[in-house]
Amino acid sequence: MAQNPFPLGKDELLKAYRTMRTIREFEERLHVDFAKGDIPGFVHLYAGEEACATGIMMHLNDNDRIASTHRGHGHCIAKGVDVHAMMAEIYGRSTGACRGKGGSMHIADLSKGMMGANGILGAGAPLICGAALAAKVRGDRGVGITFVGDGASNQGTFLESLNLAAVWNLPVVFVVENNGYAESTAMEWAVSCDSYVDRATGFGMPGVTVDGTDFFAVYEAAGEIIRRARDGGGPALLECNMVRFYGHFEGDAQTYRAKGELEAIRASRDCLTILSERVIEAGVIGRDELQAIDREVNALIEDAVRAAKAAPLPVADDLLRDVYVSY
Amino acid sequence: MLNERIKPIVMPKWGLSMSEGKVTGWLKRPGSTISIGDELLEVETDKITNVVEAGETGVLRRVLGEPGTVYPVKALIAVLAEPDVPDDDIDAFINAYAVPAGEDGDGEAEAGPQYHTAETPAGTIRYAKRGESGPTILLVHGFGGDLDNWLFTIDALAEKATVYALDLPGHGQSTKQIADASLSGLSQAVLGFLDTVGVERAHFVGHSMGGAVSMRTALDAPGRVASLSLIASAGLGEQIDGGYIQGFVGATSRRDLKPVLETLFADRGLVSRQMVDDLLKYKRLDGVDEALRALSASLFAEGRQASVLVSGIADARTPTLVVWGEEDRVIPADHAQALANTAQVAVIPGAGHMVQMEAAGKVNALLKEHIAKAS
Amino acid sequence: MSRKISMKQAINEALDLEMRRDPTVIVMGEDIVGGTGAQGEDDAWGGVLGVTKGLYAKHGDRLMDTPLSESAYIGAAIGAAACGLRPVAELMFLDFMGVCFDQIFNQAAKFRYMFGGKAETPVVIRGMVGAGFRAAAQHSQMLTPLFTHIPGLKVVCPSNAYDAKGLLIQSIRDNDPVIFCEHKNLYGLECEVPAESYAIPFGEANVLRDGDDVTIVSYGLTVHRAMEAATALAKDGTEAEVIDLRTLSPIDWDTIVESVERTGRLVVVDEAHPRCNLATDIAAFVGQNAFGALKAGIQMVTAPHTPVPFAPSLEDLYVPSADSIASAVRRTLSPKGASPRIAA
Amino acid sequence: MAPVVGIVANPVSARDIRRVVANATSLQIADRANILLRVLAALHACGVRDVLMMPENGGIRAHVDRGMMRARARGEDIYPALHPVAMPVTGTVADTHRATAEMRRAGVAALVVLGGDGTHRAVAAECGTVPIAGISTGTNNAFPEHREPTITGLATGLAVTGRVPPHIAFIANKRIDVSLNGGAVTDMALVDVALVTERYIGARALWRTENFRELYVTFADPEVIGMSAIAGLLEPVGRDESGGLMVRLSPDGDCRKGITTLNAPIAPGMMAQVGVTDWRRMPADVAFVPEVAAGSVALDGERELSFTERDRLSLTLRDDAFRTVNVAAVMRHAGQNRLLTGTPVPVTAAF
Repeated sequence: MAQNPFPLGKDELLKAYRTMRTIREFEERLHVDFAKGDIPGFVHLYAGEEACATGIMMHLNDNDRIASTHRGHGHCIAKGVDVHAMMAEIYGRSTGACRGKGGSMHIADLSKGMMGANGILGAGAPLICGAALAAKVRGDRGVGITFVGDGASNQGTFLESLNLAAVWNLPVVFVVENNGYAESTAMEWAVSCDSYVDRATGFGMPGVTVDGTDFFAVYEAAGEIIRRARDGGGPALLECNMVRFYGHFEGDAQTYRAKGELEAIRASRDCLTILSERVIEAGVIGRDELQAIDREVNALIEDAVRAAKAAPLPVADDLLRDVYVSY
Repeated sequence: MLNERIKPIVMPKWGLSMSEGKVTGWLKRPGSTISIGDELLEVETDKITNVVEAGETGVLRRVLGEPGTVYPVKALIAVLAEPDVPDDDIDAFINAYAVPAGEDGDGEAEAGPQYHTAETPAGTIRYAKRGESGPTILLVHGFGGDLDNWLFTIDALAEKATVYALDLPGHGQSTKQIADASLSGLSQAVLGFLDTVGVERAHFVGHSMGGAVSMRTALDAPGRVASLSLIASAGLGEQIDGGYIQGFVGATSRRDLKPVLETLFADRGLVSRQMVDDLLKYKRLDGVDEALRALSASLFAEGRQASVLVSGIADARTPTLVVWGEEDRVIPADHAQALANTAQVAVIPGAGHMVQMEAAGKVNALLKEHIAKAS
Repeated sequence: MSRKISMKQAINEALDLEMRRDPTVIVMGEDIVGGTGAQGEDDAWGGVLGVTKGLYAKHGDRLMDTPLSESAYIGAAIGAAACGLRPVAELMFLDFMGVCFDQIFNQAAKFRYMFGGKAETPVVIRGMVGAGFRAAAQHSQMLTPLFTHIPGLKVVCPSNAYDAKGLLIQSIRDNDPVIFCEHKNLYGLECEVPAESYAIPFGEANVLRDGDDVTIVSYGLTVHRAMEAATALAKDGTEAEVIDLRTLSPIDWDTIVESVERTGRLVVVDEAHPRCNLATDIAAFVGQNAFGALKAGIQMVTAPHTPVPFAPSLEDLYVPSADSIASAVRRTLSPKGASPRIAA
Repeated sequence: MAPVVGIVANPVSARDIRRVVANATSLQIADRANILLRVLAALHACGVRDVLMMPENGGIRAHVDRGMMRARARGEDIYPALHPVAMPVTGTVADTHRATAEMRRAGVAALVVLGGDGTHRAVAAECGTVPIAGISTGTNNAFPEHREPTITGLATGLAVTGRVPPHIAFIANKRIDVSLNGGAVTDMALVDVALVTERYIGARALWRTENFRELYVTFADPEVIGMSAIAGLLEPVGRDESGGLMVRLSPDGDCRKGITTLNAPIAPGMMAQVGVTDWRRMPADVAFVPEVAAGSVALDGERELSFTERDRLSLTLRDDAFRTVNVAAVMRHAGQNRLLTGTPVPVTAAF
């Protein structure tokens, strides 16, 4: 076996691949099952963006908190939320991560430091400032990561949070997942300053742009930013340029995209392909090893769907439960 | 010069915070002949409704206090005089009567601060001290009570004694920390308090749990206890109303607490809104819930009294008085008979567990007599 | 040891005691220290009306001035609460909640339910409410009905110093998000308050006055107006029972209904605007659950359906007065007490 | 007909990790647009009426359009017409390659480039004989000179309108060609080629020295930062000299006996101690085969290629590889010849 030239050991590389593959498989399965009408409500898929969540979350532990977006499945999986509980939640079952009361847009697992997918765009940024403040007050070296899309980065909450994090010198990383579209609206049109790094600079914190389809690019930049935040170096912004393989939500015909755009990004900017080619080419991991992971992940998702469909629905009593801790 | 044979009946002052009282009804008609201890009228304060007893003899010549009307403390509400005192003199007396100014003041001016605190080994203890002469008396309240349980007692006793009333640890405005929630622990705290205020020996008057604490002290430190007056005392039998203890500890609202407090009195109407509110205010203080739970677990677990001290006290030579309200619903009145062979026993009809409040005049007379004998 | 202090001091004392007791309690807000980063004194303001004055000297950096950025810091308080702290965030005037309402009603209020009972958000958001301060339309509102509408929020509005201290301590110890409404015109009002810590449980109304003829229910400043009205009515022989709700969510339905079942008459006084407020809420509840006990139509005394005016002559007309409450009581007592009357 | 000038403005230069690991500059898009407006005004002042521009979606064009629209609204005629090259935008370096090639084909007289070393490298790969006028908006910027962009615009305008003779206006530059497996893959660097042992491209930027093994530079300027600073601080080599310098660094990066240790500014605000085993001149047109068997090749400060033991890598320095506008010489000439006075007057008439 060739010498490993990567900044991660083989086990870690396999873990990263497994995470990315799990997200992809999870989302593609939802894409199919949603079209069949099996899934209530609406879902926003993370497929195509896996390298971002994975490259960042590889640096985090359960004491680090993340605040996610409406497109949160990938963040959940990468942060360690149980895939069975997620699938059951999306199916509205009582075995779900939120006992069927949150759904796709609100999956949370605070024990894993996952403070929730969030249906309100930009709402996670102030919350993660609070998580980071808590870590700072406790002095436990925890960091907070908030994800925001290129669209929600225009929310006042996000911009206010950049200011607050800078003023309070909080261990926060603002990750802008720039997939080019705020729902259907082009980022170029909707973002006045056109650069998230400029926004960070304007608030006196460093900003970095990386190719979000390159796991190693995300991993390395995130590692530096997170270490800096952990050490008390303060907040930073990380813009990941990435691609969305599916629509804003399932059922989106994506007529706003240029002709051939989707085919092109799927062909040339698939982060899973880029990662696997890189590690295979380096001779660190064999194609058969990746295929074995693919089969395991496939079985896992299959089992998660089967279990979710078989799981009990919440009952009438659950309607009134858990509004308050006590009332 | 006013006729000294004319005796004013004034609105009484029960406790520090009382500034006025409402005459709720007269129990004697004008013209009645009055003896000492006769119940004259009922007065309602924001804390409690109580009977005003006659401290003098005479004929009730004038009734001035209108039922339903509020009068300031020391306002003239009736006049006693012998039949031969002329009406004109009485009218002149009434016209000349003025609520003693300055003396009434704001309470503290009367006799220095009403409450004191002492830093004792058991922590901060709040206490009241009245009177300057005669024997020293210590008043020990019961479970969940405080020194204001002696509202109608302390001033009466202080006429001829130096009277201390304290808040036990966990109670009133004393420390809410109870290092040792046993009778011995409370007894140690009481002795520590006496050490701090420089009292070597006192006549112990204990109500309910305070009675058991007093007995424990008499057994452990007989030299410090000149006599025992046990009012509706714990420690004289196993029985106790567990529902009362649990209810008192558990209640967090007026609605829960009021019926519990009503079991303390023969006359449930004595439980005023203010009494309930004051107890709620006490129960809300940090540490009180833990203190009460610790005490109830140690002393009254499973609805029974853990300590019965009858044989020890019977053997001790401490002069002992036992007083009970016949209608006590918390600790049965027949416990009074446990010491019948060695102590003076008085069971007062028409009174409940808070007999020293409900029949203050009678109890005060018994206490004065007993302590005078034992001194 | 009990002594007389103002509601402002009582709030300060509650914060001080809880910060001493629990290291996870932090306090943040605009100018709650004052002068941060400026050249002059530390602790320059202690809050815009001095409520938090002196706490910085005792607790240092656990008091945090914030940028004028309500969404960010209220959100941060909520996020910190979800991560184990017990933040008390001052939202100077609760009118400013418009700026950050999403964080309160879509985030804090929903975490527990939306996450299947697996989240706790012990945050307190405290600030000034109410008119009578010549502060005009954007600094004077009684927005309590907005908060009580939202499941997941608890809403507290004390009427005196004793309640303010005990309710704020309970709010800090409570594991749900609490909106703590401080009527600015009560800040100076003094009453007996123990120096020790104590907590007043939520959902316990305080009966300030017993009466058998009519029940007056209110909260905050208008409790005092109701007491004035009750005193005036007593001279005419009408004994009003006055109930101070203390907490609006949860609300003590039992005390209200038990009282109305005894008096048969109900006047609800609310400083909020007349539509869908606490008064309509209580009237509806009593109408539904104690209709048989009512001897007359329920009367509501509220602020008018207008913004709070600036001119003192107008603002004085805005807040329900003792006279208007007494008149409402008299309406319930008149033979035509139940007759329809269209209120503005 | 007036000459046409091309512009390549990179919206994403100066966005890499060195913002975090060092305190590198981050030039805002709005400022890049302002730079461009200043350049355009200078070109217009020299008579340039049409400018071709690389399309991008980073927002520079939108800001520039807004600035030009505002000038028109005020009735000012100070900018040339700006024409975007008709091509799709990918947001990658391919855009620069394609735009440069298109503009070369369209016959632009010069290319004004806004970017760092990486942007200039991409333009140089495709510009052929079209001269480049570089403006630094990047991080390390060893290649473009630091200067007020108005002056760069003026010099370019004077040069392309023929008011300064070409032998004065333009100057030759060196580059290093990189060849993998006999030309199967080729690339180039304008300033430096760094060989590192890690094989992943990652965040691209180079700021760690521990895996740093070999350095090849076209010029060694002690006044610049970046990896090429190492060379400049060992043995300065001018831009106008033939050949460059090759430096070998110690594998451990530490300071064993017999090794020269050097403190060099390898990124903005970042000094690093490196161990140097040897260095020597790198003559033009001689292929160098590195000692490092496997790793990545960083070109002008960014990791671009990775290679393994199976790959054959060679590096060759070329003199006279492409042309740039010699701004200093043009402006000196303009001053000496009163090129910007209303009516040219004899030198002696100045007094």
